[in-house]
Parts: sequence; structure tokens; C-alpha cells
Amino acid sequence: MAGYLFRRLVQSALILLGVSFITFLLLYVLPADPVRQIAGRSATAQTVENIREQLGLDQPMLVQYGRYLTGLVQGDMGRSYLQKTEVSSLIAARLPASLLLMAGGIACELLIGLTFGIVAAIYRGRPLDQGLMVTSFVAVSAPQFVVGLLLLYLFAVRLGWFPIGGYGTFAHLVLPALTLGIMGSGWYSRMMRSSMIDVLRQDYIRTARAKGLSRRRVLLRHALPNAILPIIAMIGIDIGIFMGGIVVVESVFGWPGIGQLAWQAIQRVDIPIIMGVTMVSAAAIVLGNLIADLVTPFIDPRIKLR
Amino acid sequence: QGYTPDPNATPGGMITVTYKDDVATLDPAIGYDWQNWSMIKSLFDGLMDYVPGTTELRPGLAESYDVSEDGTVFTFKLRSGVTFHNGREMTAEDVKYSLDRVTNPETQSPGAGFFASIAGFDEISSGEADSLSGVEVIDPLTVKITLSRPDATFLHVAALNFASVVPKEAIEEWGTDFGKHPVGTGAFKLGEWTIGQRLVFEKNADYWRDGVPYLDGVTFEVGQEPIVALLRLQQGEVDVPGDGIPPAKFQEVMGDPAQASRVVEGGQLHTGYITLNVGMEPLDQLPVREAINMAINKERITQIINGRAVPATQPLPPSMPGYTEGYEGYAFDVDGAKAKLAEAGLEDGFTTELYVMNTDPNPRIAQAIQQDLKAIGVDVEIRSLAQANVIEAGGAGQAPMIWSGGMAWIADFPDASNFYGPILGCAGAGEGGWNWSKFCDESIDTMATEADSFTDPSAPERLEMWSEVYQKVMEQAPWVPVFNEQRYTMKSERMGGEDALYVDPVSIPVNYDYVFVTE
Amino acid sequence: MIVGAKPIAAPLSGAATPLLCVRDLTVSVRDRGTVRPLVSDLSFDLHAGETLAIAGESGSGKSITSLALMGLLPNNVAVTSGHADLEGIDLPALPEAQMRPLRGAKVAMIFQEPMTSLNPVHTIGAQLSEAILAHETISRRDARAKAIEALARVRIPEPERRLKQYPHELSGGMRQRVMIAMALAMRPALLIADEPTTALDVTVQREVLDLLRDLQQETGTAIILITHDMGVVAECADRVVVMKSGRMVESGKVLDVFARPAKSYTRDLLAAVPRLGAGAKRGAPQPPAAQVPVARLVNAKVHFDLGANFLGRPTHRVHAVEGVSFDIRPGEIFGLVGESGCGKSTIAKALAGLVRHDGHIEVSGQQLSSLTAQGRKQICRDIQMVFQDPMAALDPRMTVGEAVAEPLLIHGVGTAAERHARAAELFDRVGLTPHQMSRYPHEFSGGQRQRICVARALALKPKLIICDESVSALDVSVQARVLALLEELREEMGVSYLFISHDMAVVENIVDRLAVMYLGQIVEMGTRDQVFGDPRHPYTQRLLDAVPIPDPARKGRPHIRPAGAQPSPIRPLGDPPAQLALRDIGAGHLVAALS
Amino acid sequence: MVEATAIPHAGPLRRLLRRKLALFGLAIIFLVVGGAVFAPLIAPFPPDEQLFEGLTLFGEPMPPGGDFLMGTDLLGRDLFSRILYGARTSLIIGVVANGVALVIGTLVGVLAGFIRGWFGAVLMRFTDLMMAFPALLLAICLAAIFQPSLWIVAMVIALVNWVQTARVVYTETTSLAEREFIAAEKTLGASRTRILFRHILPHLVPTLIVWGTLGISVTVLLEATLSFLGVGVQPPTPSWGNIIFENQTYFQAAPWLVFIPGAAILLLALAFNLVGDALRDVLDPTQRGAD
Ligand SMILES: Nc1ncnc2c1ncn2[C@@H]1O[C@H](COP(=O)(O)OP(=O)(O)OP(=O)(O)O)[C@@H](O)[C@H]1O
Ligand SMILES: Nc1ncnc2c1ncn2[C@@H]1O[C@H](COP(=O)(O)OP(=O)(O)OP(=O)(O)O)[C@@H](O)[C@H]1O
Ligand SMILES: [Mg+2]
Ligand SMILES: [Mg+2]
Ligand code: NI
Repeated sequence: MAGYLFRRLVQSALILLGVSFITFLLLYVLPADPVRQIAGRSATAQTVENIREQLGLDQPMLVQYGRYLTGLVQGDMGRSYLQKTEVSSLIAARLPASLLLMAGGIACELLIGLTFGIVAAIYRGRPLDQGLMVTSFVAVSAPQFVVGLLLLYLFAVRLGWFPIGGYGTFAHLVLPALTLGIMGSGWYSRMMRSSMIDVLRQDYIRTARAKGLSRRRVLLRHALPNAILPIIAMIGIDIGIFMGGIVVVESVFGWPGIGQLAWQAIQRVDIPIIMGVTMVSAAAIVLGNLIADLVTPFIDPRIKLR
Repeated sequence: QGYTPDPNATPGGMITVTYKDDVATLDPAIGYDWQNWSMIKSLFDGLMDYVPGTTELRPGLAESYDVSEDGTVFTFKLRSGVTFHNGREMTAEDVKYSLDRVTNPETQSPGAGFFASIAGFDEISSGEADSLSGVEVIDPLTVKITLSRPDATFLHVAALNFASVVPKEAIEEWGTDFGKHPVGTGAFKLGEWTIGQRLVFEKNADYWRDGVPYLDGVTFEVGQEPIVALLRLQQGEVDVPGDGIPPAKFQEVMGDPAQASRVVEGGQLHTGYITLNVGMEPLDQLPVREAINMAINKERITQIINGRAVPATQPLPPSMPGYTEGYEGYAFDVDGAKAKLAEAGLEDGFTTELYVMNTDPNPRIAQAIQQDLKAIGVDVEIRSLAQANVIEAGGAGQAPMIWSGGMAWIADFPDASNFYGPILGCAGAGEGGWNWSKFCDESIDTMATEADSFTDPSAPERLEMWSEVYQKVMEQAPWVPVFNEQRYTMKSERMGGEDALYVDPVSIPVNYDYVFVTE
Repeated sequence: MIVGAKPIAAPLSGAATPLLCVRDLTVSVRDRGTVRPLVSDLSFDLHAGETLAIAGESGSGKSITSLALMGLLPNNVAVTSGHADLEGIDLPALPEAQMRPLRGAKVAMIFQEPMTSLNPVHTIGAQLSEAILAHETISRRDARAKAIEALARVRIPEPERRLKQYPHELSGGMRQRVMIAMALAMRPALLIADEPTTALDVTVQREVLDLLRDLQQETGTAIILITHDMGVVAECADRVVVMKSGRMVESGKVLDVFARPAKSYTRDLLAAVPRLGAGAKRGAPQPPAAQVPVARLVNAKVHFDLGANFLGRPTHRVHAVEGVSFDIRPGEIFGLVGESGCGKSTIAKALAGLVRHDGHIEVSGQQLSSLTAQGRKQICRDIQMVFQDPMAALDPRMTVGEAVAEPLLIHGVGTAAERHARAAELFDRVGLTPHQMSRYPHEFSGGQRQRICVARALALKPKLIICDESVSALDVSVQARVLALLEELREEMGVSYLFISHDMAVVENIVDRLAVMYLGQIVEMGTRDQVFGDPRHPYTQRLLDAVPIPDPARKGRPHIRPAGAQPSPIRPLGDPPAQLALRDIGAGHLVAALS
Repeated sequence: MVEATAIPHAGPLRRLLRRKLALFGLAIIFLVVGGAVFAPLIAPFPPDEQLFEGLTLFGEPMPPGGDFLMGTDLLGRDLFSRILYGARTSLIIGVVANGVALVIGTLVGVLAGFIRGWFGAVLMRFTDLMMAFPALLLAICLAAIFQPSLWIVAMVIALVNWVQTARVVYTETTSLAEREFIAAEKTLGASRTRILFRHILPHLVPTLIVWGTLGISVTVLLEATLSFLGVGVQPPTPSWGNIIFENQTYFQAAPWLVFIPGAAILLLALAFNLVGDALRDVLDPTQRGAD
């Protein structure tokens, strides 16, 4: 186990290294000059050159990358070109909100997706199953911006159950997490359905029934843990998919996460922030996958980590 | 001075203002965004200032000033007893320090270029000196600024955010993080800043102007989608949506008399234009550029943005001194345009590209332009990209046409010269410059320099000259001026103060120092 | 109530009312719109404390009958007429809600597949106490105590520790015992045991059967024992019902039926039963020919590494095969016996090139480890394998015709038409009809599938066929047919076999020579007569002793129960087991020295 | 209890056609494809013509009805015509690009899961890397470097979307590779390619159907995001995703501009799913009789 963890961590570090290099390369070839953004419209050629030199942007790409990496290893992500603040503190201020939102999103999609999937599997082939299938397709096909606004309009403005955007309490989290989770819930319900149908055919389900257990218990205690196994790998994948979604959701709900930070940085080629957010999100994704892999043996004791 | 306080104004109360984008910095030497511009104005003061709600200059931290005959020496007499938010008294040394700082390349100020007329600017920007030789402290309350050439706009420059006076010790304490811990002399001071969520400004009780500000504080909530901000305004949670009324909601608001009555309309020092790259085939031919100018149906484009603009005929917006009243420009005339194309030997039209920033409504406007040009046989391919990519393409001179929306010129200060230099003059036409037309006419440039050498910025001859400059520019048609945006600021019921404060030309969206709440 | 026209299993003691009374039970399947009966008009009685065996060929509806009693039929299968009264309650007619409390409490069942019938993600303890808690309102702690007691009763060593283990950490025999413990913990009035020992080797089978009998004596539970092994029937049952194609053929006391089978099918069934000692009558095996052996193992070893330290290096090693040497001569049937987990399948896999090995293995003169990919493919023409579980060994998405023709296709033999013709011929050969070729594996019974696998193995006319428990799951009559087929093929084509089985009787009947394995090593090897006639190693003796004898008259002989925990082939790295030296005690009869 | 009704044997196509839902799905697919192919014949207006009568005096779009079957958009263009032409783009993205992503993902996952060893490890770590890599950034760079086009956006989508499929397929393949019939194939001397294509791939079909059909909606919407960033089709070329994106803030003022293209995407994905599900049931021999 410890050995596995060690190896996986080394691999993860290599992956992050790869991500950082490719991202850096892309940003380097990107036809957009950050110095122009910093120097402003009235800048003279002299000023532009001064700034370029100060930021080391006149150096060859590999030198720049080496410098960035050296900083990164020491926990220094550099300073934002436009905000002048340390990227690490900007990200640190916003990361908790994004993580909370993702956790909420995962919780929502699991809750909705798994429930729907289980119900659909039980009522396989009947109208309820078909209804749920259509629902899951609606969930997958609905643009998040519209879903967010609809939810906001309905539950916050009309019904007043939740605050209209913002951050802080649990009530603030519900709608954004729901918006983020709805798309995934469609996937999960389809995956869960097929996984569940498969598990319900297994012999041990028959054994459980032969013991005289209640239907509920057979489903939740015997079928669910087995059916959820293939789904766990997906939760790791989700974090990557969410990175796109949080930009939209955060802006609709005024959620102070890194999505908005990244978006503004991309619009204005604030390279240190783009790099920082990329690295943090890549780390989150790698970690998510790792956790998914680490959690599986707890649910399925047959799996040995090697 | 020039401003009579509102007799109905009552002190007290907090208001909430929302923005979509986060506030990047509150450092006056750095901040150059739509949102932080007015915030910085309320936190800091410069030597000069504007009468609220107008474009009229008035002294700020300077009590009075003298200008030498030749217009190159400005002597500012400072007010006494002005303190920074940290309690220390402001002196002439601070003024000098602030100007040295903003022009020092280390600061990386996007506004450094505005100070190019101060003697010693070149030395400091090339790193030969670390202080402006043109700024001298005469005594603790007197500063003398010497220019290397006469600059009619210098008083406006002194009123820019970049010229705000900052305390040296605070900057030394915070270093580059000063932008997150601003200390100024302004009407408000920063109370709390939760990154990504909100900023709270508190009233500066020791503010040197008597009676203002009225408000106890302002809460800025950032990261708020404009549509949601409007919803919240309708629910009474927000007082002023900083990004204005989103297009999707405009008809709804204006269609409801109760809400429409809370919308203040005003002019704006803005022009939306299309740049035509004079260095690229076939736009290098004047008739082609003229044809394009004639082909654009500006009325229709203003209709697309809910009529929230007026069609433009020239680079300057109507409320700008120097605007040429009655100038027709190029009237919409499809046949005329076709004739012009034929003149250039392009009766079959041609294919070209139009770059545009990818946020609504810009792609829509681009499509309207595309349709108009198609009518005269010009096929336009739209390239809708992120802001930085459009700016890069423009600077590199790769873009045949660019629609300026989203990145368009809103004047830094209300002077005609502000629309020329970097965007139409030779200075900006080089590689990477902001003159995306790459238009450079030496004779016009000379004329512009001449106009700027006046001592009095509002001298009629000077405005006359500027008017001529822009007419000359339009003769060459490097731009298609499309419209001048109108400002529509919506406010909550409880907001008080003259309408002019809500469409203040320099403090967008509102002048926080002078508005008040009525409950 | 009693329908006289049908043969009805007569009650053991006429006076008492039967515990279970099954009358005219018909179970049908809905398949592609048609309704087809799987079990027709089945009737029998069962009294408390009695054991009823249901025997019959594969696919005759034994499992379906028991599932019908449990109310656990698959969705598309339903009881269409008749009834089955347990203490006066008609079980199949009960709605699910009322049936549920009866399951476990009144009727319990041990399923046919012990490997898959336990939930892999819960501990043994959780699954056991859950069963107890479902029917009794007692505290968790009491349930745990009862679970320990139940495990102790099925003689699982260290029951407290086992509670925390997961099914995959137990051997097959242990799992089967857990299933039994679970069924018995609730003290049901009726216990249905569906082939409880098919998957087990003889020693474990012995233990399980003894256990069932002991428990029955203790609790008075009535047992329905479903099996295809007539030895088991003879040893354990009081009465027997013989089924064929969903119908009852014959029923009666075991002694009577075995002594005087009334129906020809029963007679055939009994005749087909392989008996230990019967092989000797077949005559001595051919003398070993001096040809090159088809396969030869010299000091072959297979290890699996387990665990990992923080550098990712393994910490433990399974010594699955530890220095095994033997050869298989042309035309010879070589047997490999030994208890579960001793490494038989691993040897088979090593020969087939499915696992890496150390040491020397050569097939028709070519050393396996030095083969190129092309050579390996070539070797496949000489050596073929018939797997233990035919269902698992056939691709469920391929028609059986394609499956049989596939090896020809792979090796580019003939045109499509020729391949088809050859496949048809093979189908004929193994006793199937060519028009079944377009069907899919799940549409066949177990025995038929096994024959399809044999046909596939024969397609390339190999020199050696490895049969890994190939007949264990088959009922005796089918088993006999398959064995006869193998024998015939040997005669005709001179094929050699490596025959792996836990069924000593079968082995004795078919092999020429055999090796007995224990913990990855051979403990005894020789000709059939040498090993069966004169077993020298104590392990061989124990193995032979455990074989059930299909003669009810010899019921209840004492058995040696293996004592203590079993030694394990898993050892820390760097601690290989000692190599046993084999000693020739005459005429090639090799026996390991006792340690 | 159960009625005996005999149904004679029938070929897969006949059996497929007998399913009502599958027929419904097929009908929709034909409708969409037909609409896309014959758009110039069917569309009442050119898709990018900004009609003068398409906007009200205040510059508002016209609701469905009258001359405009589905209303007009913010520039006064006929929505119905745009939906018809948009089907071309969206079909290419949703079916072709998504399909390519599915194929790449399946190949990578299957190879990594089946071959294992260092080759499989490298493939999977590469997949992890791609998963951790910010796809939008790649899109922006490509947008700025290349001329935007439908093919670039299709390529980006294929490049980005295979990752999840690869991971899921990988997990499934590893467990399939452990199945005994695969070992049996090896003893027959079957080549790896044969085992992969003939014996492993068919078993992945159900999963691939779920992923493939859900992927339609996702990629069609993703195309809009990418176009917004400048990678994809540029205005005024319509695509369903674009139409939604351009107009999503107007979902209250002009709901038809969002909900009609949304419904189109939904129907397309659903139709493919219905056909896919039916195909799987028809082709999968183990499912016969069951259900
Ligand atoms: N779900 C099902 N659908 C269709 N036919 C089925 C189903 N389950 C079982 N059958 C058929 O019912 C018949 C009886 O099956 P059953 O499992 O009872 O046989 P069995 O006597 O237990 O055989 P074995 O000794 O192989 O276990 C077989 O022909 C089998 O193919
Ligand atoms: N892939 C593997 N990894 C680790 N251990 C294994 C593996 N395959 C087999 N073993 C172990 O090797 C030993 C020999 O297994 P093998 O399957 O050869 O037994 P067997 O004699 O065929 O038993 P059975 O009669 O139950 O089939 C067992 O202890 C088993 O647990
Ligand atoms: Mg059975
Ligand atoms: Mg085995
Ligand atoms: Ni009766």
C-alpha cells in the first residue's frame, strides 16, 4: 500500500511536470503579448522593453520554464502580471470556494444520478425507466448557464428559498452545486443503471434474497456497493470535467472560485495566473483520480493496490 | 468650487454596487480597468479633479496652481492639513514621490506614458535616473513641475488616477501588494477586502472636503453576472449594477415605467469604430475604405444594441470638446459604396477578415457589419477571439479589420487629444502599437502636436485645430466610426443625488463621493 | 389431493404428515414469445429429518425446482400450475411480501455456485449476522455470537478471525461451509442444497457432506440434496428422485433404487457411475513407448508475486508449482490429481503458455520459453486445452459454430466452406447436430457446452489435449459420454491427454499414469495400478479414502478428518519450500520421502 | 399465467424495425439528416440573412408564428432556417467528432487494458496527463494559431473527449481480459488483434453506446464553447450549440431562442440512444429472451 502510494505520487508528479511544460509551451507560442496588456495603450517602446526585461520574457522559452519550475518547486507561483499580487495567495483565497462547489457538485450528481439509476434499473423497461432515461438526457443536454439562471429565478427569486447568489452558508451552496451536478447526474444515472442491472443478475443478490432480507436492504447493502464500483473511477474523471463547468456556474451565482479568476486571466493573458490555476486544477484532477483508486479497495476488498 | 452641494443630501447609509469582473488592484499607478477606475478615484486624490458630474476641471489636492507663460512650468500650491488614511499629513514630497513612482519602469504602470511631457521622463524610463528632474519640491506645500514641451492636456493628466498621491511608507511596507492595501487621501478608505467576493469602502471621516462623502460606505460585490445583478436590484438587494443593464433585460426594464424611471441616461466619452488596416490589400486604397465607410448601416447596428447609442460620424464623441458639429462623415449609401469599389477596380468585391472580441454583443455587431459589407460584394470572415488575441492581432498589423467593441476607447480624460495619440497617430502605428489601422500621416501628426502645445486646453483655436485634425483623418478613412454609446445607469429606489452623478463622465458608474441614500 | 397416476415418492413413515408436499409442479419459461415448460408435473413429499436427493442429468430442471420452492425464479420463469405446500402453505403462490419472511426462516438454500454466491464486498461476519438479524430481534452482539457459533459448527477454524475476512480470502471449501453455516444459522425447517460439492475436491467434499449429516442429526432439518454424483446420493440420502428433461423418472428409497432401478434411464445412470477400482478391470495400460514425449516438464516452477513494499517490490510469493517433472508420452492419458489449490491448473496454464514459468517445459520437442511469437502460434496446433467451466471458456457473443471453426480460421486452414464443413463434422463427432451451429453458448446445457469445447480443441488435430476438470460439472451419463469420446479419439488419432480432476473415480477409470500433487509438488507418481493399487504416500491414501462410494449399503464408514490448518503455498520472499525428493520404489513408481 | 404466442425467427434488421422506440429514433435521425442535407430546399430564408422585418422596432426578435415558424433571433434571422443549417455543423460534431473521440478512447483504453506492461502503463499515464491538461487552453491556442474551422473544432473535440472513454474502457477491458474465454482464445493461438477486435470489443458495446450517445449532447454544447473562444465555426455560420450560446441570456425575453435548439440537441441524442439501445438488444445474443 505504502509502496503503491509512493509510486503513484511519483507518477503524479511526472504528470504534473508534463502538464506544466505543455501549458507553458502553449502559452509561449500563444499569439498574445502579455507585456502589451501590462504596459497599456500609452506605453512607449522603451517602457515595453523595460517591462519585458523585468519579467524575463525576453529570455528563451526553456530558461523561462526552468525559472518557473524552480519557483514552483519552492512553492512560489510567481506574481500576477496585472494584479501584481502573488498568484499563490490569489489562488489560496479562491480555491476553498471552488473545492466546496465541486464537492457539492459531486454530492448532487451522485445523489440524483445514483437514485435515478437505481430506480431505472429496478423498473427496467417500464415507463418509469423510460421517463428517467429522457430525464437524464435532458440533464446532459441542458446548457449550464441556462440551468443556473432557471434555478436561480425559480428557487431564489420566485420562491425565495435560497439567496440569489453569493457565498457563505449552506443555503448559498445548494443551487450552484445543483447546477454543476445536473449534467453529471445524467451520466451517472445511465452508468448506474447498466451497472445495477448487471449486479442484480449476480448470484449473491439471490443469496441475499434467500436470506429473507428486505428489498431495501438487498438493494442498498448488497447491490449498491457492487454497482458503484465502476462509477468510482468516474468521480475522478469528473473533477476534470467540472473545471469547465465551474467557470459558468461561478459567474452565474457569484461564487468566488478559481473559475472566474482563470477566465479573466485567460482573457488578458495573465500567464502566472493561468499557469497557477492550471497546475492547481491538474493537481486536483490527478489527486481525484488517485483518491478514486485508493478508495476502491475499501469498497471492494478484492482489489489489491499494486 | 463650481459645485453646489445637494440641499436634500443626508449623510449615512451604505450602498451595494456589483461588478462581474474581480477588482485586480487598487494601486492607482496600476489600476486601469473599468471597475477599479472609479474606486481608485474615491480612495485617492490627485492634484486636480473634476466638478462632479461634469468634465470641468477643478483643483484637487492642489489649492491653486500657476502656469507659466509658455505653458511649461506648473506650480501647484497644496492644501494644508490633508491627511492620508494612515493619519500622516500629505506634503509636496509625497507628490514628487508619487510621480516618480508612476513613471519608474519598475512600477510597470500602464499610465506612465501620460507623463511623457514632464522633464526627465526619458531618463527615468530608460533607467538613467530614478527621479523626475522636472518635479521639484519648493516647500512642503508647493510643487513645481516643469515640462519638456508645452502640453495642453497636462492639467487633465494631473487629474488622472495615475497621478494620485500615495504615501511612501505604505508602499514600502506593502511593496507590490500595495494594490491590495491601498492608502490614499480620498473620501473613502478600504475597510475589508475578501478576494473574489466583496470590497467594503468606509467613509473617511477626516476627508478634507467638507460635507462629503454622504455615504457611510460602499460595498462592492464582484463576480456578479449582470443578469443576476439586475435580478438582485429588482429584489432590492443591490443599489447600482456596475456593469449596467444587460441587453437581455433592457426591453423589460424600459418597458416597465416604475423601473424605467430609475434609469439615468447620459452621454459617454466613447466611440465604437472599425479599424481598416491601411497597410493591407485592398484596404490600402482610399476608395475601398471610403466604400466600407459608406456601406455600414449604423442605424441598424444601434438598433441591435437596443438603440443604446447614437450613430457616429467622426472619431470624437459628441460631448467631447472639439467635436465637429454638423460634420456628415460618410452617409449610408450602398450604391455610392459600390461605385467607390468600382473606382478601385474591385466591382466584384473581395474577401477580408473582421476581428472581434468574443463577448456579447460584439459578435452580433460584427455580423451586422458583415451583412452590410456583403451588400456591396465584400465577403467578410469573422474571427471572434478573446480580448488579448484580438489586441495582439491588431498590434501586429495582421488584422485587416477590427471591431473595437469591448476594447473600445473610453477617454481617459475629456480632451480631444485623447482620441488621437496612440490610436490614430504615428506613435501607435508601429509593431505592437494600439493604432490598429496602422494609419500614419506625418502632416496630421504635426498638427496634433501643435494643438497640444497650447497652454489652455479649452482655447477655441485649439479645439478648432483638433476638429480639423479629425476631419483630415476621416478624409483618409482609416476608421469607420460606428456609434457613440449612451450610458444607462440603473439605481435602486433609495438612491439620491442629481442624475448627472449617475452618468458622471469620469467616475463610472457613479460618483460615490456625492451620491446619497434617502432613507 | 394425491394424484395417483403419477409416480409419487412414497413417504418414509406413512403416518406423519409430510413437511413438504409438492404436487404437479410445472415451471415454464417465457422465451421469445413462447412458453415452454422447464419442469412438468413434478410431485414428491418430504418429511422432517429426512434427506431427499434429486438426481438427474444436467438441465433436467433440478435447480429450477428448488428456486421455485424459494420463490426466487428468474424474471422470465414462473410456476404455471401445481403447488408446493410447506406446512400447509403453498409456497409458489405466496406474494413476495409474505414469502420474504419465510425465506431463511423456514426454507433456506445453499446455491450451486459457492464462489459467486457470497457478496464480495462484505465480510463473512456481516453476511452471517445479517441473515440472523433478518429473522430474530436480537442485539448485534448476540447476532455476532450466534454467527461465531454457526461458523464453529461448520468447523471453520478460528471462527472469530474469519468473521472479519472477505469471501475472496477463503478457499472454495470454506466458502461453501460459510454458505451452509448461513443457511443453518436460521434453523430452517427445510434446507435445499443445490450441488453443494460439485466445485470441491474430494477431501473438502467429504467434510461438507459429513457436516450436513451431522447437522441434520442435531437439528432435525429436512434436506433436499441436489446432485449429479451418485456416490453422494448413495452416501447421504434417504430417498431419491431421478429427473430427466424436467420430468420425474423414478423415485424411492435410495437402497431400493440403487439395488433395483425400475426405469431404464435410472439403470443407465447407475451404470455410468464411475467406481473406484473399476478401472483395474479395464486391463493394463499400454507399455510406455520409447518415442519422444509430447510434453516434458523438468523441474518446472511457477511463482506468483504478492504484496509490495514501499519500493513496489513483492513481499510474498505463491509457490504454485515448485519443481515438477514428468513427461506425457504419445497416446497416453496422464492424470493429475490433488486438492484444490495444489497447482494443477497452474501446470496446465504453464503448458498452454498462459503463465510464465521457470525451469524446462517442452512440447513436441520444442522448449516453450525459447519460442518466438510465430513458433508459439505453431505450438498451439499441437497442444489444446479444454477448460473447467465451458460457459466461461466460450465467448458468449459468438455462435458455437464460429467458435469451433475459429482455430481453423486463426491458423488459416482451408476456405470458409471447408472450415464450415470441418466444424460440422466435429459437431457430429462429439454427438451434436450440425444445425445447432448457429446457436449461442447460453442456449446449450452444461454438458453440451463441454462437448463444444472438446470439439473446438479437436479442430486442429492436436497431439496433446489438456483437460482441466473438464468433466467435473457434468452429470454422470454425460460425463460417461464425454469420457468415452476422449477415449475414442485417442484410439483414432493418437491424441495424448493431460487429465486434471479431483474425482478419483473418474481418474482411475481413464488415465494410464498419474501424478498426485500437494502444495505445488508431486508426492507420488506412477501407473494407475501402482498408485491406486498400492498408494504409498499418506496424502494419496487420504485422497482415496475420501472418495464417496456409490453404494448405499456401505454408508457411514469412518473417515480420517484432516486436522489443523492447511499449510499454504504462500511464503515470504526468499523462503522457498524444501524440494521433495522422489524415490523410485520399483517400475517407475515414484514416491516422495516423508518429511 | 402466461400466454403462448409464437413469433417466428427474424433477421436483426427486422427485429430492430419491430421495436417502436427504435423506429421513432430512426425517424428522428432521418429527419435531422434530411433537414441538414436538404436545408437549402427546405429553409424558408437564407440562414444568415438579417431580415428587416425580423426585428421589432426596438430591436427585439420575433416570437414563433407568422412568417417565422420558430421565430427570429437577435439579428432578425429566421430561426427555423438557422436550425436546419445548424444541423449540418452539429451532426458533424455530435456524430463524427464524438464518434472519433469514442474510437480513439476505445482504442487507447482497450490497448492499455489488454496489453498492460510498460506499453499499457505509458498509455494510461498519457491519458491521465491529457485528463489533467486544460483543454480550453489548447483550444484557445489553436484558435489563435490556425484559421478557425469546423474541422479544427472537430479535431479539438476528438482530442479532448477521448480521455474519459479511454479510462472507462480501460477498467472494463482489464476485467474482461481476466475472463477465461480470453485465455481460451490464447490457447487456440489467436493473435492479440483478433482477441481484441473479435472478442473484447463486442463486449464493450453497451458501455460505448451509453457514452457515445450521451456524448452527442456534450460535444454539441462543447462546440459552442469552442466557437466562442474562436476555434470553431465563426459567425454567422449557425450550429445548434452556437444558437444557444449566443442567446442564452435572453432565455426569459426570447425563450424560443434557447429552448428550440436545446430540444433539437436533446432529440438527436435521444434518437441515437434509442437506436443504440435497440441495436444492442438485438445484437447481443445473451439478452435474447431476457428483459
Ligand atoms: N433463465 C432461464 N431462461 C431460460 N431457460 C432457463 C433459464 N434458467 C434455466 N433454464 C433452462 O431450464 C432447464 C433446467 O435448468 P436447471 O438449472 O434447473 O438445470 P439443472 O437440473 O439444475 O442442471 P445442472 O445440473 O446443470 O445444474 C435447462 O434446460 C435450462 O437451459
Ligand atoms: N494469478 C495468480 N496470482 C496469485 N496466485 C495465484 C494465481 N493463480 C493461482 N494462484 C495460486 O496458486 C495456487 C495454485 O492454484 P491452481 O489454480 O493451480 O490450483 P488447482 O490445483 O488448479 O486448484 P483447483 O482444484 O481448485 O482448481 C493457489 O494457491 C492459487 O491461490
Ligand atoms: Mg443446477
Ligand atoms: Mg484448477
Ligand atoms: Ni396438495
